[in-house]
Amino acid sequence: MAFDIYDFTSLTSSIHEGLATFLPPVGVLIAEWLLVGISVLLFVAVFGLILVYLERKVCALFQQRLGPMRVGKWGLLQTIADFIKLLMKELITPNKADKFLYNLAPFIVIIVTFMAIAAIPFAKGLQAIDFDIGVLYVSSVSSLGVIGVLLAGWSSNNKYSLIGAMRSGAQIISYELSVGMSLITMIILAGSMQISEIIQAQSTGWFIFTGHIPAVIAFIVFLIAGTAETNRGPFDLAEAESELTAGFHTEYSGIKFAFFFLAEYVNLFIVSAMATVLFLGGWMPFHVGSLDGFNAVMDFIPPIFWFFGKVMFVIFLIMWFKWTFPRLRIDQILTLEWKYLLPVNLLNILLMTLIVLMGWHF
Amino acid sequence: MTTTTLDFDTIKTQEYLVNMGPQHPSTHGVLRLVLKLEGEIVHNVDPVVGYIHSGIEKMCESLTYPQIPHLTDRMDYLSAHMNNEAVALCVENALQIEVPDRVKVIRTIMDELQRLASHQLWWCVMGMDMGALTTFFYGLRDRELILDIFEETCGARLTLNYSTPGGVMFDIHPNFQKRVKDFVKYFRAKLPEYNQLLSGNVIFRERTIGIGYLSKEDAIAWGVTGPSGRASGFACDVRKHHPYSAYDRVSFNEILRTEGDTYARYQARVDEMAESLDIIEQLIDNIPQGDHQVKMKGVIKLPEGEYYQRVETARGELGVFIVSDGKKNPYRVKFRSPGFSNLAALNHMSKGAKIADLVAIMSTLDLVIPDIDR
Amino acid sequence: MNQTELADYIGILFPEAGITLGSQFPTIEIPSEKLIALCLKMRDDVNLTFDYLFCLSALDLSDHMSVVYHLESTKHGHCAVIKSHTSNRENPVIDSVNDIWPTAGFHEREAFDLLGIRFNNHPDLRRLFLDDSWGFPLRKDYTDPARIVER
Amino acid sequence: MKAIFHYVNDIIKGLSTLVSGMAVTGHYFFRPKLITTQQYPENRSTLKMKERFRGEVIMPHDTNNHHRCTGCGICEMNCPNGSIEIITKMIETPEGKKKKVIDKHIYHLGMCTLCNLCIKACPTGAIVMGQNFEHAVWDRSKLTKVLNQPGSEIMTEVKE
Repeated sequence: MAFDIYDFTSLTSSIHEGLATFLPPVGVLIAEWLLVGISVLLFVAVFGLILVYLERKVCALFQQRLGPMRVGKWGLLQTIADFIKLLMKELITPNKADKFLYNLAPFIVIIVTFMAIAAIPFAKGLQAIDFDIGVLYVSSVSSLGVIGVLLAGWSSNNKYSLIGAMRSGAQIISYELSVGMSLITMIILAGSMQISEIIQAQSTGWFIFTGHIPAVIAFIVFLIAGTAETNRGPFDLAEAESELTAGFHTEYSGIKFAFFFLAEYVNLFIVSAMATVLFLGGWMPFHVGSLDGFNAVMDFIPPIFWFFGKVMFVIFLIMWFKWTFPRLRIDQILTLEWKYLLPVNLLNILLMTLIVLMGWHF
Repeated sequence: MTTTTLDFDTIKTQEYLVNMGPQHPSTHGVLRLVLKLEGEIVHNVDPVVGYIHSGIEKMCESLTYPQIPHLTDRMDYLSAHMNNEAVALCVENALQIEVPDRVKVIRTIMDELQRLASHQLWWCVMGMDMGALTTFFYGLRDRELILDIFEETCGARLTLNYSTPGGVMFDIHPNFQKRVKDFVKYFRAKLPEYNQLLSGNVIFRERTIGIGYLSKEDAIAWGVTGPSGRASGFACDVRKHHPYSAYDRVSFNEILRTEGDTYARYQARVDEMAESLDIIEQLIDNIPQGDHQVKMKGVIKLPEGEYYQRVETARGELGVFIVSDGKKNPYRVKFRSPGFSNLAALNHMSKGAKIADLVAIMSTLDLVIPDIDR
Repeated sequence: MNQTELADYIGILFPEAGITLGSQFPTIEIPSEKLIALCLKMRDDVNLTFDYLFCLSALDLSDHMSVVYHLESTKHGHCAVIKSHTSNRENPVIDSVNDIWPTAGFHEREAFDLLGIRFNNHPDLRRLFLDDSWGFPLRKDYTDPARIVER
Repeated sequence: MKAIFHYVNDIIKGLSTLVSGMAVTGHYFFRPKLITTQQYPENRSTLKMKERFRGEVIMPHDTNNHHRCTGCGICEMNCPNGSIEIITKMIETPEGKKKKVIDKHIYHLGMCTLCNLCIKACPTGAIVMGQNFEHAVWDRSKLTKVLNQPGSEIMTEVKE
């Protein structure tokens, strides 16, 4: 195919062979672990900062403001300045907090996000690990984050934090179901849980087009549930500023707060990346039927740009939700999940199964 | 072998206390609420006020009558002009001075502009309390235009000190009529946007309809006035029932609703904004010629006696009670501030609500803390 | 009812009340022991139905404290003022009308806070604005050299 | 059946209200020209306060260092906060008569509430409201100002 020129497999294999020439097999493994680890770490830090900046600019535009403008041209260095500030701030531990759990919680939250990134395919061949059950892996790992949130709320010895953590627990556990269900809908269409295969299956057309009605419904449900899972507005009950001041991270300061903050944005990326992989064809370019000239032009754009373009689009949608809607109440969040999303999802799976069985998809 | 059965009667939930405020994003200043909660359910709300008690009533006892209005600016700073006007009217009535029609009309227009500005700020903060942060900027954007009109007319944006006993501080600016007309036209077009963004939103409606119910009888008994009282069906619009300034010569509707819930209070205020625009439109082309100030004596002394003046501020009924002993300073001044009585009903309204509901209820009561603390 | 009708009506019900007309509202002066009876009558009598207490103020009148109740009937649209005073200035006590008009609760707490008037049967008589160590600032003999600057 | 219809109807109606809300924010997102933010220190040169703006009390002096203040003290009496202090002195006029003139017109900006009562009361129009609004200083004592410039005198036309 035309986009083989952008294949990262040759790059990664050449690195592997290069290392193997002067290292024993165990050394190669360790060196590759280190390389992957460092690049994921760098990616999270840089992309997190970019996302924070984008969020502030996007929100400003929605609100007829300019957003950060002072630090650097167009405020480009604002988030870096903020990050430096957070690094230098004092780490405060409340007197009667459970010290061990209090310090552990932010690490759980951030580690879980790193784990989920491992299975995200950025481009062809640029994926840390391609599990057979990649989709299941991502959805299960990303739901572990709630443990960190619960621990943070419990150990802070603050009633606001506790209420926030309990809300977050109820919310994430419920919405995990919807995320899972909408993933299952798409897995039925793809016929595989391996992320690379799911993307390969979309080389002729993205699932949101080939799967038409059930895919669109699943996409909407996934967006709603994904927003809820990342604790973003209108589902930001766990930190509900006007009710609980800052919810579960009320007592955190400095870099520990930054971990929660960063994790929120990286989770946003993971949800958007999963939406991209499952609905929008991952790094596959946009093709229209038999328009070969058009398709060739599309192929010319590297897959990594396709991937990030689609991810940014989904992130923009989620930001749009956040800056438009009022927050839901805790019982309404559960009502939305159990009375609306779950039945719709179950019916949608049936519909998708029917369509796949009858071959009514494109 | 004995089996231990779990006895559910022995497992009890426990009420716990949470201090909401004095530094809290949704208490709009420094109000402190001591909440008795069971889980998320509010059992009791005990408002603790006084964090910015500034002793305005005491200070008034050592000021002369023209000096008092500038202190009332600092009570309910969002209804500054209505507060000024209340004092001015009270002194004028005591001295039996009839102010020129021009003053009356100017005061009425300024009142309604002030009411619009206050309701706009309330609307945007309401949205923010509910978690829709964008409303905050849209409301402030429109309020800024009113503040510009204020600045051009009297030089101040917030603490106006515009109405003085015997008239208004400045005559209107030559641009005043044009600017107000432009604003009315602009804001009429923007008002549907408010409804589109918040009033119609399914999440917002779900969160407000049926929450914080206050019956008409309770509203009267607790003295909940203003849009909050009228949403319960309590016809308490002072402008309608005890007209002052030029309110007897304009036609407007008293917005009355019967639901008495948070959404009704919200909708009452939004409807009032449209009503205010109508009042302004009726008056803006008919400002009579004349003086903007009656000649007053150098030292104003009120005859011995008690004087009471009621005006309708953006939050409800403001009463000014002046007791004079014939000197140039009042003997005692009491402000019956609307927020004070409205806050008293908060506990009654929010029993059994959730924390998120409490924030919504508090937001629709439109509390301004200096108004309560004075 | 207009002012004179109101005065006559209440005058028959409560002969001991001193009613003055002519000012903005008819003013009914009542001895403090009769206050609750009058207030209940004012609220519950079908011809009066003063159901809305719109202001409750307290005054320090050099030899006694006075409490002023501004009332309105939302049904009939008439207003009236009740005045009552305490016999003692240093330790003033008067009956609470909190049970008759719930809105009085906060106003009475304010009066207690600023003038030191104790209200009998008030369910929750705590200071409202100031803390317990303060004096009663609206009393005429209140001094606070640290905070009040005389010019 | 009716219940199902209501259920579906609820979802569709709810979604449509959400979309109409998003249309409003989206409208502004794609029109960055409507941004109302003013960038304050940068726009200082173009920023003009309204002519009646009440920034601070000033005493205008003409080119000969003459002002209009007679030192009558009416502004001091009208000030609710005691922000104005008038210090007068007795001088001898060239004709040999004793005359009371202003020595120092002391103005405490830190106590002023900008209520405009002094300006309204001034019989000679000696003090007016200035347009300056940048009052932040490092030291509180700098907020106490003497309004009449050193060596200034009263204008001849104001002397009765």
